[in-house]
Amino acid sequence: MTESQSTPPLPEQPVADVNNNDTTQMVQQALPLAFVRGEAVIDKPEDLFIPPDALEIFLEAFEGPLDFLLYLIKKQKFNIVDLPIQEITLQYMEYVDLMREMKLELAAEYLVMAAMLAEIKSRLLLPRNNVEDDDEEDPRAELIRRLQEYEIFKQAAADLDNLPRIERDTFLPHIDIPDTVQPEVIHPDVDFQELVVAFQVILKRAKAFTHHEITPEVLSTRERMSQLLERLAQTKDFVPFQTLFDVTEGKSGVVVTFLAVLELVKETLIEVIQTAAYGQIHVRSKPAEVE
Amino acid sequence: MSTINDAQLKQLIEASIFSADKPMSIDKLKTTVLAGIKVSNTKIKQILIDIEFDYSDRGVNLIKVASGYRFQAADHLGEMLGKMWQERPPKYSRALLETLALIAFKQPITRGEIENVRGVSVSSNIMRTLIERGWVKAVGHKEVPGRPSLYGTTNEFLDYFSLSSLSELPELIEPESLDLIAKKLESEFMGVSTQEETPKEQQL
Amino acid sequence: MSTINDAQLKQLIEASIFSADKPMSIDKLKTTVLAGIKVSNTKIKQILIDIEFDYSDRGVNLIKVASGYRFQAADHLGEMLGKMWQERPPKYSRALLETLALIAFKQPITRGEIENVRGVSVSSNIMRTLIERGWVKAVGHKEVPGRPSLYGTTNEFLDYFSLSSLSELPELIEPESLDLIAKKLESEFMGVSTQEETPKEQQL
Repeated sequence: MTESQSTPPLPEQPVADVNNNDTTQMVQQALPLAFVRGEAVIDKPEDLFIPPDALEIFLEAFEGPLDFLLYLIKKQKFNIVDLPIQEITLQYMEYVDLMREMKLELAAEYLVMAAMLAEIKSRLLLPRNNVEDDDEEDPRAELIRRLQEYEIFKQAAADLDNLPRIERDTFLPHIDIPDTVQPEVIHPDVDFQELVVAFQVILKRAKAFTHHEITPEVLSTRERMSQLLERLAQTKDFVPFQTLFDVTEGKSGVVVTFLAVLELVKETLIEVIQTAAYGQIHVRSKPAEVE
Repeated sequence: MSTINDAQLKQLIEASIFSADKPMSIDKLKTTVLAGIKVSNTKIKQILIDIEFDYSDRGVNLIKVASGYRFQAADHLGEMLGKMWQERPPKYSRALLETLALIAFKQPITRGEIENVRGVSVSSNIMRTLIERGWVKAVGHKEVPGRPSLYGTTNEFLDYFSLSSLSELPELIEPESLDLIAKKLESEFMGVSTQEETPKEQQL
Repeated sequence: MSTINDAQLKQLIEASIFSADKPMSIDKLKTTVLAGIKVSNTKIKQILIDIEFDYSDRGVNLIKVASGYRFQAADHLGEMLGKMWQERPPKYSRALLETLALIAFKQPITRGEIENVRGVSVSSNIMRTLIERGWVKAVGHKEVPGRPSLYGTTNEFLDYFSLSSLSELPELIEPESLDLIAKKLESEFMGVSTQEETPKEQQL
């Protein structure tokens, strides 16, 4: 069989005959038309010879050698299952040769495919091994499997492109948010250790700090001082002294309250009165000075 | 000019106001979605009134602003809807943490006292942040000129740090026992032996 | 927990779906606008069904996509609404769409596996675009030399195409059963009757 003949393309020829056994002729007829027109996106007058750039543009219309082979197969109406390797290889090689002539940079994938086709072809041409060999398989099988798989995903991509999608077919509503809507504030987290460290820093820095003996008892007292002040602030009236104590806190709790009262008295934050000796003691927060 | 039935026209106007990223004027409607559709301004206005009515009791309302019509979340949902967006203020400053530490450990304390200890003024911002956070509150006034507020920590503060009381601070606990201190203070203030005292007997 | 009447609840859910810039899931509703409101999932679902019904014949419809509920302009208005924008929507190259289709249908899949099917290398640009758009993400590594990343699609991918799950993607074509082809080829090539073939011999 002749591999190929480099005859100039015949642009005036119509689409190749499927049943044409003269593959060389078919390639020559099909190529120019196919390259410029066909299913490819190029919009060029039908009777034009391939302009220098067209091949490049044509090449860009394909997603690689598998895509291109699929195109050749469909263009020639070959049945993929009975893929005539001989013919398709010739067409492919013509195409690759043309790209070379045009000095286009050939993508490596196209050359790999060319090599694969040549290999398949050579294996098909070899005398068939009559010995039953389990490992022997049609060398076209792998190519066909790949072509089929590629075709599936080529179609899936086209289907995906046809799905309604945001920005093109699906429009989402935008609404105004009234000023009354205030975002929820997420407060920063504070680790208690940070507070302790901050306090230690203060203590170190303030050398003249007088109350630097920090003990849990003092803390309890000062905390109780806040609690007492707050409680007394709820009323202008005197409250009975004993109501400030909660016996359920036990002895230590009562002592803390007691110390807090003393401290508050010392700081003149509360007033303590006792109308008679051993009489009821009353406490109130110190009233604001009246003008 | 193509025609379109009233129901479709209403859907189209409604959808275009919703889809537009700016308010839609009647003019804008006519030059875009309604281009090539024969419809009078009066008709468009009537449809807008219809839509406004349809949405009057919904979660979004049609409102008219200067440059056209717009859908807006219903006003009264304001506060609840705010939870859709979250704002994260920056981490607290060292100044704030020191102020908080002082209030926690030296309460009740005035702002002036905090400033004395820290040696720098305490910004109103810090006090406001602490109060808004619910960790600090004014618990009274100090009876000195100006009657400055005395600040203390709140129960929320304790809850946040999982403390049942400020005395639970392990780092600051000194080995002196409560009884010992109580004894010392009692004898100091009361001048009595503490051995047999009961709290009741300690009354002034 | 505060309470709220049914009408308010419906308005609130409706407004929050409209206000959100992403689809709203029931979980998201519960952690944002409905936080602190006592309401069951069943109740929320019932309200969503009600809202869906209310809007079924309007210009915008409530639909469910992969990551939750969202409103969108009624499908049949799409073409007319397209006239509102001068800008052409983005077009995606075949290379990108084929890569995306492979990831969607054969996930998890490595870049090398994509290249095997497509017969060409996949540009880093395409992978970056898909990842930046949030449609694709690395979901793990294949335990083969080099530990290449395995890619899968995201909910955002499904949202973009208004799908609620991968099962809603258009079905893959089946040009011809590969087994069938294999059998046929073998019988032709080997001159063996297909009847006697064992499964082993049919492997390609």
